[in-house]
Amino acid sequence: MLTTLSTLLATGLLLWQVAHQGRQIHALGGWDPGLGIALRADPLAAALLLMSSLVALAAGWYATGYFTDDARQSRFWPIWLSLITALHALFLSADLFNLYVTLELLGLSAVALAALGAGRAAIEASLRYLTVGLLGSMAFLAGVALIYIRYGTLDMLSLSQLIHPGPATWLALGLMSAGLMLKSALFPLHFWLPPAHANAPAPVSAALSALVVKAAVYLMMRLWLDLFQPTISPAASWLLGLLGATAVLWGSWSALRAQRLKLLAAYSTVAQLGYLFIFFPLLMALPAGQPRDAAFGALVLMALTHAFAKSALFLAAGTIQQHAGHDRIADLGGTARALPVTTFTLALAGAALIGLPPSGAFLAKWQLLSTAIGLGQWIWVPAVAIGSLLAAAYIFRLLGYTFGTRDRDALALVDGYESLPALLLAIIATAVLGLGAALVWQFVAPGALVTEAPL
Amino acid sequence: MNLESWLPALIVSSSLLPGLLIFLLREEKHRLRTILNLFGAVTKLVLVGMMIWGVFHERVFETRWTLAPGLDLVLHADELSVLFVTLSTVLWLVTTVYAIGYLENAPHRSRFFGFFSLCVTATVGLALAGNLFTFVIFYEILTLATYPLVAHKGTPEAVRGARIYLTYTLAGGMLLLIGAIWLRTLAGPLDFAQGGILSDIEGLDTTTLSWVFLLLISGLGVKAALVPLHGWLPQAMVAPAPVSALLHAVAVVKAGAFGIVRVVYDVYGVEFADSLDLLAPLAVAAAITIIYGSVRALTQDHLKKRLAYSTVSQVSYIALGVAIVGPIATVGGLVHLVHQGVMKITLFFAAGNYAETLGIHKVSEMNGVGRRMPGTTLAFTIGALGMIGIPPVAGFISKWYIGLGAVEAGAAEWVMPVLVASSLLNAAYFLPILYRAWFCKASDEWPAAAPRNGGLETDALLLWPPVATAALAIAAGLFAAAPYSPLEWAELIAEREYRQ
Amino acid sequence: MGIQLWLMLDLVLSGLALGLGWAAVSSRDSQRSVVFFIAFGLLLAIIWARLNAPDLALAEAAIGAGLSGVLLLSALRDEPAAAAAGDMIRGPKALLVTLLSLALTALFAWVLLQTLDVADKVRMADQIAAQLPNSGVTNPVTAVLLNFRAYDTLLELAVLLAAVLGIQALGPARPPYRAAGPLLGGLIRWLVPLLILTAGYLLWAGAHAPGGAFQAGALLAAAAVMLRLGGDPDAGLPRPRVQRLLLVAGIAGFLLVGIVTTAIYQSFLNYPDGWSGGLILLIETAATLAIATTLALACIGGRPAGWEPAESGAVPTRQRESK
Amino acid sequence: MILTAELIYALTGVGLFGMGLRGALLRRSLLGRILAINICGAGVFLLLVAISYTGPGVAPDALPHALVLTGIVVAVSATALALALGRRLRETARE
Repeated sequence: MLTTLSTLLATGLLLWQVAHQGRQIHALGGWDPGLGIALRADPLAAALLLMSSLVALAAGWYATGYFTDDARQSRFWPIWLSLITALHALFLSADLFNLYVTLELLGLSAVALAALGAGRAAIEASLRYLTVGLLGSMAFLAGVALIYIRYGTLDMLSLSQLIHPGPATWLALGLMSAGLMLKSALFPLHFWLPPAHANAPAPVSAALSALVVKAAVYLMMRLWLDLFQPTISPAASWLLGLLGATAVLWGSWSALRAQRLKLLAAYSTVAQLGYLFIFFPLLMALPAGQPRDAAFGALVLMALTHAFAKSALFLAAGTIQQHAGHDRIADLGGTARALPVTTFTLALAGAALIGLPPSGAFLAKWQLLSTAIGLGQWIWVPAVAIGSLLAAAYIFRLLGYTFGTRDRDALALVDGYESLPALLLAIIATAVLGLGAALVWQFVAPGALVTEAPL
Repeated sequence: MNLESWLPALIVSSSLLPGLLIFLLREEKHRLRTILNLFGAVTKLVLVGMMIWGVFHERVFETRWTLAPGLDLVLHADELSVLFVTLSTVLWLVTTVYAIGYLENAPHRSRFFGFFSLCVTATVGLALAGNLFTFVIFYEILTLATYPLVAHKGTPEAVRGARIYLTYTLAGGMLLLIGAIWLRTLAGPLDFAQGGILSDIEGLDTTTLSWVFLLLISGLGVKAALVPLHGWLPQAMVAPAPVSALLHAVAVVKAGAFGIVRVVYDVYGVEFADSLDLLAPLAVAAAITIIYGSVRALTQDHLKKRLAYSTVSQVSYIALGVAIVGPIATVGGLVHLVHQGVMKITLFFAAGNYAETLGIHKVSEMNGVGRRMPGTTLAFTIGALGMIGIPPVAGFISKWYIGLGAVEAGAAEWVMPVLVASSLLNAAYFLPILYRAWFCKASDEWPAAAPRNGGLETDALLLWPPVATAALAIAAGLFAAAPYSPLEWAELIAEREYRQ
Repeated sequence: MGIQLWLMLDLVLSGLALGLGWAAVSSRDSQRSVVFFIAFGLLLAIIWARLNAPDLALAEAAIGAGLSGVLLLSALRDEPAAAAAGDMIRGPKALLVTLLSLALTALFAWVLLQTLDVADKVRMADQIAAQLPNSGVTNPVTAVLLNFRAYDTLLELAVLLAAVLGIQALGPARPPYRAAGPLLGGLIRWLVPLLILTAGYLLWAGAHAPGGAFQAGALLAAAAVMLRLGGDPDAGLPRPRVQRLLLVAGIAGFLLVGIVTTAIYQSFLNYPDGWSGGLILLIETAATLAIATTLALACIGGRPAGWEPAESGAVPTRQRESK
Repeated sequence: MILTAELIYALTGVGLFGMGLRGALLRRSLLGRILAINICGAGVFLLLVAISYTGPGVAPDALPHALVLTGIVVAVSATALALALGRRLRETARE
């Protein structure tokens, strides 16, 4: 806990520094980037760092009460901290091969944590998670190798000066993207995610869904919107957008049909990640300037809101599972009575996932639709609209069951302090990120313009 | 930091903060919850009083908070918003009193009053919304806040009704959202302005604008229960009586109607909308709804269902008044926003009293109820007569102005038959109720007046609210020409809308 | 040897690599797959040596073929016949995957041919050569691993640690092997000290010649694995408390140096002039111990006895009489 | 295009990559998949080392060597974890 808290402090400090002095670059070991490895903290990285610190803090706080015996605690914590290390290292790294190492660290830690979930289903799911992750890393590594062959450097800052269109560039981007798409569970490569996220222990599910998949999306953003952007034709990004739109529809539909709460949350992640990819063709079509900044800020806001809302949802689901002994949605009657705070958390997180005001996702979706309409890319509008309505359907279906009454007096009020972290996360997603959204834009938007420039 | 920039936000928070506090209260803290409720309602009333005075003297009240680049949350007080805010605030106070009496022994009171306050917060926010973006936000929050209220009883029927309600309103909200975003990309920030904002913008494609109009009106039409988007309203009457009262008189249905007024007058501008040939279809839709709702009401034996169909019909008077071009029809439509609210809330209070005191849910069970509950039935009678349009109750004023406006606009040949037919239908479904209540023989099975009510026909907290609103309905009719009356205020709005 | 002869050798080695790779991937019998894979690893070590990469050759032989082989073989021991039949998906899906893989391979090869023509062949070699004198070591690979890109290595140690933590969280270790007979026991008693000695040399030599922490650590781990094969359930590892310390020694060493240099020079892992060689040796020693422990524990495949006292009932009782 | 050692091994690496990819997608058993992924990785490693080769007697580019060394260690970590998971899976099946 102390570690997580101090990480948060450090991140806050970094954020403040980035906000006031712009992009920070640290050349490790004092060697020139290229020979050595550079760390880069720009607004985007700083915002995601803060996000992961906060979510990790809340989930860790929750975990202290979730794992009851010492043995499980002692297995959980070291891997947990290694996961957070990997996330932070990934967000900060500006070196392609170093990114591969962080991806592997992240993947192995995530798998090890997911396997802590009891039972055969958890092991089976994490095994699939591992093989898929490894395959993704291999594809990514092949792309990195090709980049090194072509340009002779792995440093993203100097690479941005050298990069130009060509078969090697495109194939490298394709390989890296394929690997990252696998890791970010973009439809149709999402098959591994629902079982892995649904069977892990609740704090782990929260981190996996909220943060780990975001890491891969973050790298996609770095590659497509930043490093490779000058070399890509906007048409290529349509593929990502179309896959994203399909993910929105398919994920939401599957969530609606899910019989278990955590499975619902996991399918919802597939859908929510889809929204992020719909931003890609829009951002590629926009020239640098205010509208692109606005859309980029919306993308970040969407990612942040989802991280907080989804981790809140998973933590609340964990509380429900611990009290009810199961998470079958149809048998959750009376939960609202026994666990009012947790149910309220579900509702708040749900509102953010649907994209209802005043959540951050509402503003993000507004910007998304606004950009799509402005560019005449109407195809995204029905996807977002239907996806949101489906999200409303699965969230309210869930809430409807929790409000249903079974035996009125059998269920006593049992909500305790352990439901606080989830509630706080949900409040951040719905209220703080909604009302304070302007700050996100102010902070992140100018960063969208800067392509990676050398020191 | 002065009062002008804080007052709108204060008015919104005067119900938001009590609402959030009430959520945290334990179930048995009855007194504290009541104090919070009433404190919020009275505070809001005082603040709104200040605002009325200020707006009348052309002071500008505006709270502005940037949420995203180019997207500001704007709370702005103009004459139209003041009209709606006043209606909501007054009726909230009355409904709160009524709800405290109604839910005396029911479970989940903290949850109920929490959402109740949120619901009013959303309505007031909607009334004060200074641009389409803010309007959409509060429109969605209103949907969310009312859903638990409709589902409050927790019975399968209530859950089903709430689900239907939610399906309709969320889908409508999505249409409104897309329309609003589309318009935003075409025309900029969309701050409401009297006389409309679109007519001043060059180079807008009229076909596109028509599509946007269709999206916006369909989205709003769901809440305003325009046929064929009205399906949720009769289902939603499973809600507890105070909720139905609020839903039909102030919050949801009115929010839709109010939105239509905003879009037609302050976004498109009535003349510009007319030049795009958008208003005639709206008027036709409204006319169809008026007749359809009345016809359906005729055959309902369930009292609240009959009232619900009556709402479908009556609210469309507002849309009709708005869609007829000309200041007089505008006055009729706007004033009906208030009058219908006051009258319909009376009717629902009374229906709630019958159900709560005597267990009466159906029209066929109402024989002789007037003798057992004279006060409630008197209030019900006033409301019903007002709905039919009999002077001096307020409803007459609205219909008179709409009719006059139709004549002025040269649309009399089809509007008049609609008005007449609707009034006859209103009479046909209300008068039999009144006849039963006053002139038929009473049932013997009703419980006698409980001694704890001090000899009154029912709990005082249930009796006085309908009586008060009935009195208001008469007063609004009798003193229509007095300063600060709803009619005067509607005339002020119409004058400023057509000033250009 | 002439150019032609070299080319012949290259073609033969490549052909062998492709053949062994194919055999390992597509053999129906998993036991044979594993054997092919180990052979493939050894061949790869030869290829590394051929391509002037002796550091890699050492590492591949010890880790890629050696330890991976041990892991795979013991996986086979657990479930000898599990994967024998029906392992390969057949039918239209298989055809599709095959065609797509083929297309990707062809595309990749074509792009590579295009790229090798235009690419800058020197890449980082010049910069490494220029900075090598400042790195504190003369072996360029060690310079990259422990100085220029030391941060990669730090994270890599974290990867190893995370994997072992994950393995240990899964459950207790495998039951130990039968005690070795006198012949094997004697062999092990001879080999283990030799391995330890060689590891020490590789660690020391890494600064100027092929070798370094990974190779040395892998050899130590191999020694531990042999002890375990000989029947020692703890593979010669010290007490659990010490094991824990050893596990984190590498990362701790790195971080310690990193924090100190950050405090002094405001730059993480920026070794002061003249200290580089010593510091690198310090880190490498710590890393060697950590790598050895980690790899050995990974091969044991679970929590050794005594890691979690609370669970003592569940783990097999110690069988130390074999030693 | 002249046939050089660099080219031969680079193409071999690409071939191994494709082979491993196919195997990883088609093998059903865990062991088979892990082997295939390892072959896939070996292909990339071979590619990296091949292009760093600059001829006999000339010091090669050491950076890819260091990368590959790191890669080998990462691969063995992942293999160990995967096999341990597989073992645990069979144990739970037996229980």
